Amino acid sequence: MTASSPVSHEHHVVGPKTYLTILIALMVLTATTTGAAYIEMGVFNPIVALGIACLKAVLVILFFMHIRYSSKVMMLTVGAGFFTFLVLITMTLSDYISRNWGLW
Amino acid sequence: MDSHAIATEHGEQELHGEAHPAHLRHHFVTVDQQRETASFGMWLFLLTEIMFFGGLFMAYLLYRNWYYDAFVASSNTLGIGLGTTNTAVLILSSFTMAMGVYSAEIRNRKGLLISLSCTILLGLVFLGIKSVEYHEKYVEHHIPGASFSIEDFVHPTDKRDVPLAPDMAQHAQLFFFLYFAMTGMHALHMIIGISILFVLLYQAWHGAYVNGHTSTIDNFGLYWHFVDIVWIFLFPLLYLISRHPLH
Amino acid sequence: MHISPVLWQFLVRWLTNSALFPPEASAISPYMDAFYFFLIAISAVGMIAVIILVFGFSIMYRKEKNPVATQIEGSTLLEATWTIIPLALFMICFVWGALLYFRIYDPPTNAMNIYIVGKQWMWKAEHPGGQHEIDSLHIPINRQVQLTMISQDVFHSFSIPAFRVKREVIPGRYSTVWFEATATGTYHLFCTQYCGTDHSAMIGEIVAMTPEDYQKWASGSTSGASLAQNGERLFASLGCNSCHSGAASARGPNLAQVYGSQLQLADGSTVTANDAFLRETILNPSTRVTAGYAPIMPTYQGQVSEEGLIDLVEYIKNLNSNYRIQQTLTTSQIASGQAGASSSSPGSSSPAMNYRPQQTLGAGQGGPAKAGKTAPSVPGTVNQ
Amino acid sequence: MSTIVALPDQETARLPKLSYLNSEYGLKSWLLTGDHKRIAMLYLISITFFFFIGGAFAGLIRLELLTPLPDLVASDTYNKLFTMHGVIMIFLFLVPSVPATVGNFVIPIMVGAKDLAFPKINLLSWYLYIAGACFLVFALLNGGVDTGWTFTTPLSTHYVNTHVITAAMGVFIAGFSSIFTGLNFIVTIHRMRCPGMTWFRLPLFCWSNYAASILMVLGTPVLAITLVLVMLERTVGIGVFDPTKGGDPLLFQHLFWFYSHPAVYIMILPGMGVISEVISTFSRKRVFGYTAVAFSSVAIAVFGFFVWAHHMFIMGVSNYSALVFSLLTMLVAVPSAIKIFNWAATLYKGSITFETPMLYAFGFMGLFTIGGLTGVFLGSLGMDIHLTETYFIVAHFHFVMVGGMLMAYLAGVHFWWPKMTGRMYPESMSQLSAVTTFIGFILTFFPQFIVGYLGMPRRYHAYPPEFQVLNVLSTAGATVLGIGYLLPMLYMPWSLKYGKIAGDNPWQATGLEWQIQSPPLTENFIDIPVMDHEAYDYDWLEHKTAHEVTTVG
Repeated sequence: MTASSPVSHEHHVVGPKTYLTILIALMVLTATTTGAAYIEMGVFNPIVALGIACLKAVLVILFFMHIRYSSKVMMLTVGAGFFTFLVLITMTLSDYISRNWGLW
Repeated sequence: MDSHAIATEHGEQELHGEAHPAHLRHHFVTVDQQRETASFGMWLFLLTEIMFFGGLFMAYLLYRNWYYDAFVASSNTLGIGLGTTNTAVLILSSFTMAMGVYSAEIRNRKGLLISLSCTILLGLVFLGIKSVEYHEKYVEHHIPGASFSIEDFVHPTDKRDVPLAPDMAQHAQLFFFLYFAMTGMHALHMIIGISILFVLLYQAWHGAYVNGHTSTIDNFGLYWHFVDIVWIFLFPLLYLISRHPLH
Repeated sequence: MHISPVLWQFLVRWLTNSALFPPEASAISPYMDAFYFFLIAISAVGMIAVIILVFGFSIMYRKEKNPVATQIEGSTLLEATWTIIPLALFMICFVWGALLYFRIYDPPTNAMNIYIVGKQWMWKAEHPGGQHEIDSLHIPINRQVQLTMISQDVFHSFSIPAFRVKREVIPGRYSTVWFEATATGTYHLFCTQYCGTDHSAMIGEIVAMTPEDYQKWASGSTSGASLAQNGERLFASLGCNSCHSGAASARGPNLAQVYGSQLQLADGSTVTANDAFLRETILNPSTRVTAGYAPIMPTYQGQVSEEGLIDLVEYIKNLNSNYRIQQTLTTSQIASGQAGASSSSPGSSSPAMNYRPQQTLGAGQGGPAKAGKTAPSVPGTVNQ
Repeated sequence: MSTIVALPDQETARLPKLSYLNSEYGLKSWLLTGDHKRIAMLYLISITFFFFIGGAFAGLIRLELLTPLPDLVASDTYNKLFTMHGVIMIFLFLVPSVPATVGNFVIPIMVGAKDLAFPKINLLSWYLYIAGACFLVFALLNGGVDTGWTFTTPLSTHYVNTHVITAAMGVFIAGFSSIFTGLNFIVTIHRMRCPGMTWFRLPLFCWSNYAASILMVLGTPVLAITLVLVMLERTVGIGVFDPTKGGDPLLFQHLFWFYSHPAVYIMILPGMGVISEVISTFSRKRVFGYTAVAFSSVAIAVFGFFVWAHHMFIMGVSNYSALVFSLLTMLVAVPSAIKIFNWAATLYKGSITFETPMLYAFGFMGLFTIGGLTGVFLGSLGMDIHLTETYFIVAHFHFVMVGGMLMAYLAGVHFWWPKMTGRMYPESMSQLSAVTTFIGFILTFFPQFIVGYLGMPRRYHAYPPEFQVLNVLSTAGATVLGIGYLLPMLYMPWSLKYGKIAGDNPWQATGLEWQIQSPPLTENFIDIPVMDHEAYDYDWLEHKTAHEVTTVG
């Protein structure tokens, strides 16, 4: 069966050591982002905040959700989801930004 | 309701699998195929969830840019202490959930029971803190609608707040609506998740999931982590719009 | 053969009434029709190609003729051909269409401006000269006319098929469209965006007249006070002039000649003060604060009707010196007093809440002195 | 007219002893089934029912438009008619039409699986469909809803007092039904393919349904959240779409069309899949340029997400967006052109016969070509200004949706009817209905292009008298069209009892679904088949039939 299914692969068991490191990393990042919010960085504040959020999300997806150990197809699928989300955001906002009337 | 539907779907599938000694549904060939299929389906469902929240994020980004001052002022009324605590709690619950998946895979019933209960507990703590925050908003008349009061924004008590003009202050309602919509939608997912967790706990108590067939736990884990991810984005967006410097 | 005269007349009436194209009554219509014929042409070519292929093959290779099929994998060359050729044609359509689009939607600089307010289910037209129309619009031919349009409830869409122009009329923001009529006559005006129960009754007529006739019509049907004059009174009765007095010490920025100028905003950005900006700053002052001023201006959201806003915008547009403002400062009390006196007239509760364009007894040019004596509001321009 | 129908000797022919139809009996065995074939049947019945309700509304609309005056029904009634026509036809018929019936039935068999990946979710999605339908019917019976199927704010949120919330709820729920269908298809096609069934051995029907499923899974949730916001706006007045509260009604347009434009590809793509199968089978020839057709489906799905704002050209999107979205719209037209020409080229050197599905397929090719090309009219910015919101656009999307999709759907139902029921439909009757449908359709909708360019706005209850001629033509055509649709309603049920027994492979088609008995067993295959040949390999089929080797039960 699996001969024809290019996506089949060894089922990988992630150990508590990995989980613990990720947990600590996430906690540190949370502290960082909260701290960063109090430093005045102007335009960089949201960028830093979102950057850290993305980093945390990636960690969770890769390790807690085992994408790191799954097949290409899974990675592609997850990628596709976030890509479509970005399409929605960017293409809509680009319209608002490029309005010559209205608020923007 | 959607996530509940699919999740219990897996639950029932599992029960059905229990009937088979091989936990193999008739239309699958190998256990591997069945597990991968289930997790792939779960992932696709999570993609729909991404897009579902996507609409809200879209609205949020637009109005945050239109009414930045109002959003800053409103964001500063949120208790950052509680917010950060909640983030930590949720991340911790994600960890315990992951440990649950692990113990299921190494067929450790005790570990599974413990981690599931911890996850439930942390989830409840999160919801508790959230309800405290909601209650604060209610007391401060920051619930959008008829009872909404722009007083705190026009005549802020905190010296560091810049007073807003009434029309801008009105737009704080948009922030609070989006705040309640997003965190509410997220809390709804938490509640659904916790109720499923109780089912899983009950079944695990009766010895399920530690017999090598873990896909239900795996998939629920995916769902729980996804809820965590949503919050990971909600936290900076809602709580951390240019906080006042400490001093 | 013999056709019964009745049936004959019937057919004739029908066929004469039915056309394939709407009249070409604007400067843009020939361009639109040319593009339309081009699109029809390429569609015909494509259609014929498909028909020939399908029918030709069906006849040549039907089972009787060709009992055994010859398997063919495909042909990259052929596929490339019928990818490239349609793509090329579509790109031509895109470019042509884009040019046409900007030609239609980019307004000319010196067009005469008419304001349109859409509401369920009527069109209200306001000419700068103070002519108010409902469900009809009189325009001169051979003159560029720009419409500044806004809806006071739901989405509407202002469509004149004979002019080949259409634009959505959106609540909460101005949208503009322009045209230059070339032939006199009466044309259809449709609301093409579904807007509720009487959507199909939200129609009107465009009357394109020679410039002379238009002048006659304009002088004949003016309500006496131009929009700017109405705006001036509204400006006074809302007390705008107490801050926007133009004095150096004033709490509000000087409005004289502000229209069309580049403004420095408090947040550092600069904007052009156009209609949309003026309207926005009246309704949501603190979203766009001019640099150097505190965001203390109250919002007039819900206090001024769209017509009132148009009057104010038109007034500020035409405001060249602050002399009149300082004058109206003295007369504003009278004006509001008068408005208060006339507030017994149906539908007006407080002077500020719903201001009506007032009809001055004297002809035309309003002015501070005349602004005082006001008569009851003109029916038909009532706005709810 | 010659045919390739290979029916077993009707004297000796018997329906198989055991099949999915007679494996279990009783209503319960149907309502609680996990079998994709039975669920497909449930869908078939329910969407046919709603198709005729929507059709009835269409009939009333055309009847009203027979005269320029608002004489048959009141304006409100008319608005409710076209609203419910749109909502029912789109959400209860077109979106689930081919995927949920034909697709549900054949996709698992085509990929060589015993069932869809998640049978229970499949059943759940049917129940969600029914639940959504119940909400809509409830709204209908309680006085209907008159927002237009687009639920445009602020009209839907502040200015109508009909059952918007109930209707929106119905659409919301029905949306999740299609999400779960799409999810099931994607997983099945990825994970359940039998040994040897590589991606490029899949029938093109699977490819196009796969593409459509991507759109369902990623697009529909955005509609869901948008409708939630509309409901909240209407109940508690949150102001997200309300300009007086600082909201922006155009945001609704963006979010709504982000789903509702891909939705038209959700509707048309599975139809294209049907056409690929039918054209190949009845010209006894592998589809010309299999890879191109397969990838054009995926290309349509991907580009489909980038073009939504072409519904907003006159609503004042920025010039920049207008350009970008118009350009992308032109690009998305290309894959459709590729498909059309590849189908035409498939006929070349084929051995063509003209059974009913083939006639419908020809109808599809003609009408869809017109629909697609007029789409280019509307996609080019300048022309869109004059044509949008007129009857031109009505004609355009009816050419694509009715002329395209409905033709494809009927082609598919006729094509797989022998497999679904084990019996043939009456050939001559069905050919008659195919021709009637085609003629009636042209007569109904072609005049609408002209009346559209003349400027007659859509959704008009009364219209200026000079448009009457064309409207009368259109109404006359609608009558013919109605007859064309009623005929299958009569002879299809008739054939259930009196139709000739079809045998396993009446069309001598190559898909796996034709290599098993018809109607199939509940588990489709006794043991999982092994795919040892390319798709549409007619030589393989001849060889197989010659040696009577049956790979599967």
